[in-house]
Formats: sequence, structure tokens, C-alpha cells
Amino acid sequence: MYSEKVMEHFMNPRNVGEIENADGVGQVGNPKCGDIMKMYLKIEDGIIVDVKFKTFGCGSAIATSSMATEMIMGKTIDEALSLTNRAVADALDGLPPVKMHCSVLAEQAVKSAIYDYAQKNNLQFDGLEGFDPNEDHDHHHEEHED
Amino acid sequence: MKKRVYLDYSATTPMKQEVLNAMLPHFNVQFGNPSSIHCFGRENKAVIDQARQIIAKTINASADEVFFTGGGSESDNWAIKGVVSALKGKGKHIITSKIEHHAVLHTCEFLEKEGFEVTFVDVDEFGIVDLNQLQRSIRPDTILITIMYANNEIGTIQPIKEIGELAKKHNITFHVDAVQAYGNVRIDVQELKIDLLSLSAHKVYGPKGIGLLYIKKGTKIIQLIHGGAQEKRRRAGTENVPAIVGFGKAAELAYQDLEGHVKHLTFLRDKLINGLLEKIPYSRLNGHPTKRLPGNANISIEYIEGEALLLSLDMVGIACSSGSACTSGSLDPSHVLMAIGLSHEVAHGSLRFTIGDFTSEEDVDYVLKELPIIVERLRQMSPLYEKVKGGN
Amino acid sequence: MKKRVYLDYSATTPMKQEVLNAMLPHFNVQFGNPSSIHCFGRENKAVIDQARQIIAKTINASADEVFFTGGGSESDNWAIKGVVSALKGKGKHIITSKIEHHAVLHTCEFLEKEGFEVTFVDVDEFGIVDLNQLQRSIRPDTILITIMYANNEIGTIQPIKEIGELAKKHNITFHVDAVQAYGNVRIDVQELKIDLLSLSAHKVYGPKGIGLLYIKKGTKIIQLIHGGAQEKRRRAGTENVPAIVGFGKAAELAYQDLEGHVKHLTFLRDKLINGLLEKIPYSRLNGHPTKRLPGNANISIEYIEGEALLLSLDMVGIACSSGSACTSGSLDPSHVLMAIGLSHEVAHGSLRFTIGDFTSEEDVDYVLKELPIIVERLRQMSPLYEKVKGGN
Ligand SMILES: Cc1ncc(COP(=O)(O)O)c(C=O)c1O
Ligand SMILES: Cc1ncc(COP(=O)(O)O)c(C=O)c1O
Ligand code: FES
Ligand code: FES
Repeated sequence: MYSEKVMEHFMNPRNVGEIENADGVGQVGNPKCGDIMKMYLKIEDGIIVDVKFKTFGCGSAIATSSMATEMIMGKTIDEALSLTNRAVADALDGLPPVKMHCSVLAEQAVKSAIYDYAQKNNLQFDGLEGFDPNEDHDHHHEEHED
Repeated sequence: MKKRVYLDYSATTPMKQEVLNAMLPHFNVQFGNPSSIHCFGRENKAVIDQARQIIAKTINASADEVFFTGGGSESDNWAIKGVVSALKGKGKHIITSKIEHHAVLHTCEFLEKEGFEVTFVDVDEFGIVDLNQLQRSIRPDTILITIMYANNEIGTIQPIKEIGELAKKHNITFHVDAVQAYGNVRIDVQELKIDLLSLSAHKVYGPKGIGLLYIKKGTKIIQLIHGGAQEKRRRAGTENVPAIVGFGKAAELAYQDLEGHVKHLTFLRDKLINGLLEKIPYSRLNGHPTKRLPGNANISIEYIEGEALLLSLDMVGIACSSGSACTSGSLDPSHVLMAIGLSHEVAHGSLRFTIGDFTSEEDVDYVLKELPIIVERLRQMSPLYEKVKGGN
Repeated sequence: MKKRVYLDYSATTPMKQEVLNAMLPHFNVQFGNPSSIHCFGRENKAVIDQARQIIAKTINASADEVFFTGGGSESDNWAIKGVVSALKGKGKHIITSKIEHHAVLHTCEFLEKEGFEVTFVDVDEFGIVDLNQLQRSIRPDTILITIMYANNEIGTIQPIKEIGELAKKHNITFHVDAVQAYGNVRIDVQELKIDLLSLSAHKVYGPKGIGLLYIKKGTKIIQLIHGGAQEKRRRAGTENVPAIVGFGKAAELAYQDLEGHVKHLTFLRDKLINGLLEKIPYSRLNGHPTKRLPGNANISIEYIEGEALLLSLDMVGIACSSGSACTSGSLDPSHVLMAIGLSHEVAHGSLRFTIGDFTSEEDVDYVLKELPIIVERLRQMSPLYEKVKGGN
């Protein structure tokens, strides 16, 4: 069902935890749907110098969180904002179709944490245009193949 | 090879060696079509009649009331669609429960689209059908009550006798899905006033792809599969001789020492349940504490999602399930766990362990050792658990 | 043991050893439910997908267009009932032939009672469907044409391609029962413009109780068996893993040397037919002389009743049939033999020998030696034969 890469990240997730006094914190998902992702960022001079996550969710949710943190670590904010769910999924050697939405969650969690940072510091980022952190991501049926 | 502990007997069971031995000759030696009149056929005719008799006896039916099908789902579909088609002149109302297997539930939902009306009766927190509500929902045009004997997810055993009497009193046909109960409880279709009963062999150490429908003499029902004259012209298709023979043998074994089987399973189940509830904080048992299948342990573990648990258990060789196997393609929480009142979050974090004849005490001990470690690891990652700890 | 010669391969076949070997591990070792996400399940998921691919390839379909069922009869019922239910808003007319298998015929007759209208097209003296009549019977409300690929009694192969083109031209769903043709002719569902195709494994040295329905992508059809999410939510029921694996292996073997198989059977068949017609006066071949299944020899022997022949052959260890196995409960003469224009008397005196991969030339020689003796003995008893001889 899952690639070896997914299982590896699921069993040994990178960057699990919290950052005290984080510069940006974002949470997406909904426990009703069985998944919540929370992302913490430490940002210095526009660079993400530390990132941690906590996730309540399936194997794919945990693996995508882990991969996403690896992919944005040390990157600029603009680079982090350009991270797509597809890129996360590809980096994990793919996800089953019904699980693609978990990677969407990872992309949203990153954006949501940066949004929080932008709000606190009165900053604007092109990559956040149109992003609404409170949008209800009722994603559970969109990728259903029939 | 790495350790493998199978605790998913409600999904399917391995065949017992005696069952396989009984089947083997019928694959390529005694392989004739039982409907043929030559000796290759006749010798198998006798063989399937014998299996039919063995199984009929285990439910106190007569051999001419039991009909082989391609599995439990076909039996359920046949029973429900067959009865309502036969009785559609008489009424259009069906009563079932909210916690039926999908083979019943989706069939009823399909019939709703065809113009029938269905009442889905509630269950209590233990998963027991609300008898008062069931009684109140009976209408003059109710033509079928279909209630499962024991639930496949939480193992709760229903008050079938009371429902049978209610159905009888109102002259309503009564179907029971006993796929999970068979081999785990003693079933007497006459005493329980059951008109139709579904069974499936692969849940009792028999082969896959063979089921049975008991049809009480005189019950009005039309065919689901038309064609040849097999099964007294009520279910067409070349008889699946090896599978029928295997089902017969499995039935014989299941009921030759039912008490021993139940005792073995209950002991292990209770050890597992008590051990897990004790070792894992924020966990609870789903289903009824005593009116439950001897092998079923369904546990909710808060603040973790079920699939993550399943995968982690799988990594250490433990096979169990969350909800029923046939729904694991879906991302929705189990309809059964929702019906007993669990919140979405808690329902999502539920595990079903089902114990069987080949389960040992070491298997249970292994789960008791591994699962708490896994739970702790996953909870460390969970943003929900953080808050709980903080709050305490 | 007394000599036993099995010449009833169209009724059912013994499983090949390779098929059994492929199935064996799945009964009690690799026995998991493919819908489970643990490793016991996943390892079998891959296994059934592989079988699906093998079979799909033999009919030039893609793997996601083939769905496993509980047998050929279920496939026929699903195809026919499923299509007409899905299209009942569009029309109510079905076209089939007079010589279909009962799984098709009785399903159509059932649907007539439900308000559908069915045209049963005639066949010629060889059993070939009257294409002109078929064409003329097409109406604006025709929603389904169902015609068998090859007949199970007389072995006649139909002009499927022509019918497929006709159906396509009029935008009518086309179902083909290929239960007897499969493994004996090359079938290309795309070239033949087939929308639905029924198969059954036990006719091609595979297990009983497993069939398949090919459903061309986009074909409108509703489910026959509702329930779990198996078979991409189109056919519920725990997957019959051993049988699916066996079907896959049987399909692979059947098409790995189709030419060799056909050559072997055709040689023996022609030897049998020619030998019998030569040695037995007042006998005739039923079905088409060349457009017939390679293993089918259906012979009418005048002035004798079929059952007496069957029993006498059985006494010397020869197993064959009169008509199809599933009708042998009935005393009516075969509907197929009536449709090709035989009189009642002649139809009653017909025998079907069907040759298979394990048939040897000695088997055929044995029949050629024994049957004329039996015929002579029974004719001596027949008041009809007396007159003939007198007249000569
Ligand atoms: C042409 C044809 N269709 C359908 C069937 C039914 O197949 P099964 O007996 O596997 O249900 C048979 C054989 O019995 C057959 O010969
Ligand atoms: C209660 C119940 N009913 C029906 C079924 C369907 O049986 P089968 O998978 O053999 O079709 C199952 C198992 O899947 C079940 O647990
Ligand atoms: S997070 Fe919802 S299924 Fe993976
Ligand atoms: S004489 Fe026996 S069946 Fe007619």
C-alpha cells in the first residue's frame, strides 16, 4: 500500500515535537476527519532555521509531515511557500490515490505556520495570496476514485 | 522469518487441516458435476448431501431448508432482495439496525432507491438493538426484519429470540445474518423463530467463496441467481463440491467442541482486554462486556488515529483491524462505532483484535508488550495528546 | 478399479495439478483477507491483482474491467439483470436466442414476468443464430442483446463479431456468455465489440465457484451483490483468494498453447464423430460440422431414449451427458435440440461427448467399441426400431 519511503518516515519521523516561543505556529485539519497537523517554525532573517511538527493522523499524514519539515528546513520563506503537496508526495515515492489529501494537509500546515508568522510581524508574502488558514479543508472525498 | 501474530479471525480464518484434507480429492480426482447422472456425478451428489445434512443439524434445520451460495454477502443479498421481491404486493417496509454488516446495510439502501422504506433502528452504547424502538417501528406494511446475530466489529450479541418472537407475532419474515455468530454460539433456528439465516464458511476455518442460506419451509422468497436446476432450483450454478465438502467439515469441527472453543477464546480475549485497558491510559472497550463474541476485543485508544496504530502493529508482525476489513478502503469512521455513540476522533482510534483457535497465550502477551510502546510513541507525536497532558 | 472414461468436460473439468499447486498455500498459510491492510492482507491483494491481469490479457481487456464472481451463472445474472435495471428508464426490450444456457434463458424469463419484453431469436439447423431475424427484432427500446459465444450442448460457435457490430451500430449493450468458448477459441472483447462477457473457471481446468464478468469501461450496470467495497465496490464478498489464484493459473495454461489444445481436441473429436456415425446406423451429428467447439461431439441416435444410453455407458465406465448437466433433473427434451429442429423422439435420444486435455485416443477407441454394442442392445428392445427394420 505504502512505499518504503513512506513507511520509513512513518516509523522514524524527523522533527517531531514543539518549538517553544516559535515564530510561527499553524494547525490544519479536523479531528472529526481523523487528522490534525500542527507545525512550528523558527525563522531568522527570512530563513527557516528550525521546524517541528505534531500530527494526529494516518501513516501517510505522519510521513508527509515528516517529509515536509525536511523539505523546508534551511529554506527561505518564499521557497517554503512554493512547496506543493505533489512535491511532498513525490519525495515519498508517491502515495495511494485515496491518501493524496494527506499531503495537501502538509502543504497547508506549512502555509498556515508562515501565515501566523506574517500576521505577527505584519509581513506580506506573494505565496500566501488567497490562502485562508480557517478554510474548512473537508478534503475527505475529493480524491476518491470510483 | 519475523514474528507474525494473526489476530484478525473475524476478517477471515485459515482453513483447518482436516478441512483441506476433506476437500483435496474433489479438485482433480472425485471432481464430477453432482448434477450429472454418470458415476462421476452421482458420487459427488451424495457428498454434498452429506455436507448439507451436517450443517443443517448444527442450526437445527432440516437438510432441505439449507441452500449453498457463493458467500455470506450473497446470502444476505438473496435473503433481503428475495423476500421483499416476493412480498412487494404485501408491503414495502423493512426494519434493520444501524450496525448491520454492509452486505445488509447497502442492500437496504439500494432498496430504498427502488421505492422500499427502511427503518434503521438504533442501538445502545453497548451495541444492543433498541427493542422498544424496533417494536414501535413495526407497521402493517412491514415485510421484513433483518438483524445480525453478532456484530462483526464490536462483537455484540443481539437478543435474537426476543426479536424472533416479535416478528412471529406480527407475521413478519425474520432474517438473521449469523456470519460472525456461527461457530461461536449455539444457534437453533426453530427456537429462535428465524425464517432466514446467512452463514459464510471462511469465518469458521472453512473455505472462502461458499456460504449458505437457511430458508424455513414455506418462506416466500424469489431467486437471486436464476439458471440451472441446482439447489432444488433455487440457486443456479454448478455446485462448488470441494468448498461444500470443506464447509461441512468446518461445521462439524466447529460444533463438536463448542464449549472448549468458547472457553479458550474467552480466556484469551479477557486477558487481552484487561491487560490493554490497564496498560494504556485513555483507552476503553467497545461493545458489551459480556454479551459479546468470545474472540472479539474492540478497543478505542484516544488521541491516536487507527491506521497509524495498525501500521505500527504490522511492523512488529501483529495483524488486526480497525473496523471491518471490507471498509478499510474507506476513510470514514466505522458506522458501528458511530452508532454506539463514539465521537469521530475516538472512533478513528479504534482497533479490533479477534482471537481464534490458533491463538496462543504468547500471542496475547506479545500484543500486551508491544501495543503500549506503540501507543506511547504515537501519542508523543499527537497534538491532541499534548493538551491532555498539559491539562492534567 | 474398473475403467473410467470421462467425456463430460463441458459439464466440468478436473483441476490441473499446476492450478492446485498454485492454490494450496492460500488455504492455510497465505490466507489473509486481501482487504485487510496488514501484511497477511496485502500479500494477497497483490496476488489477486496478478490473477486479474493474467485473465484480462487473455480476452484483451484491461485489469480494471474484470470482476470476479461466484461462477458463470452469477456472471450471467449480474450482466443481464444489472444492465436492464440500469437502463430500464431507456427501454424494456431484450434480445437473446432460443439456445442460450439456462442461466441466461431463465433470467430472461424472470424479467418477462417483471415487465420486460424478450425476443428469443431462432437458430438454423446447425444452431447458428438467425442474424436477419435478430436485426429485424431490434427496436428503439432494445436495451440488451445477450448471445452465447458457443453452445454448451451442441458446441456451435456464433457469429459474435457480426452481432457485436449490429449492437454497436444501434447503441445496444451486448453481453456474451463465453463460459464454454473460453479456453477453446481466441476471444478479443475489443475486436468483437463486446460490452459484457461471462466466464467460469471450472470449465477450463480451474476451480469451481469462481467466475468473472468483464464490464467494458463506461457500461451502465447496477450491482447484483451489494455490501463491502471489494471488486472496486461492484461485487461484494470476501475475495475468494485460492479460487482467484487458481483461475489465474488456469487462464494462463489455457492460452499458453491454445493451438496445441485445439488440435488435440479436434483430432479426437473428429475421430469420435466419424467413427460413431459410421458404426451406428440412424445416427446424426448435431450442431455445425466445422463452426463448433473443438471438444464437442453431440450425436442423436434414433429409436433409443437418452437416459438408457447414459446409464448403459455408465455401466461400462463411460461418462457423458444428454443435454446439459444442469437440466438432467428435468424430463423435457433439450431446448437446444428442439430449437435446431429435432423431433421430440430424436432429441430424447441424443448424447453429448465432450473431450478435454486429459482425453486419450484409447478413450475414444473405447467408446467406439462399446457404444455400438449398447445401441444394438437397446434397439432390440425398442418398438420403434422394429418397424424401421421391418420397413427396410
Ligand atoms: C454456456 C454456459 N453458461 C453458463 C454456465 C454456468 O456456469 P456455472 O455452472 O459455473 O455457474 C454454464 C455451465 O454450467 C455454461 O455452459
Ligand atoms: C456479519 C457479516 N455478514 C456478512 C459478511 C460477508 O461475508 P462474505 O465476505 O463471506 O461474503 C461478513 C464478513 O465479511 C460479516 O462479518
Ligand atoms: S490524514 Fe486523513 S487519511 Fe491520512
Ligand atoms: S419413461 Fe422414464 S422418464 Fe419417461
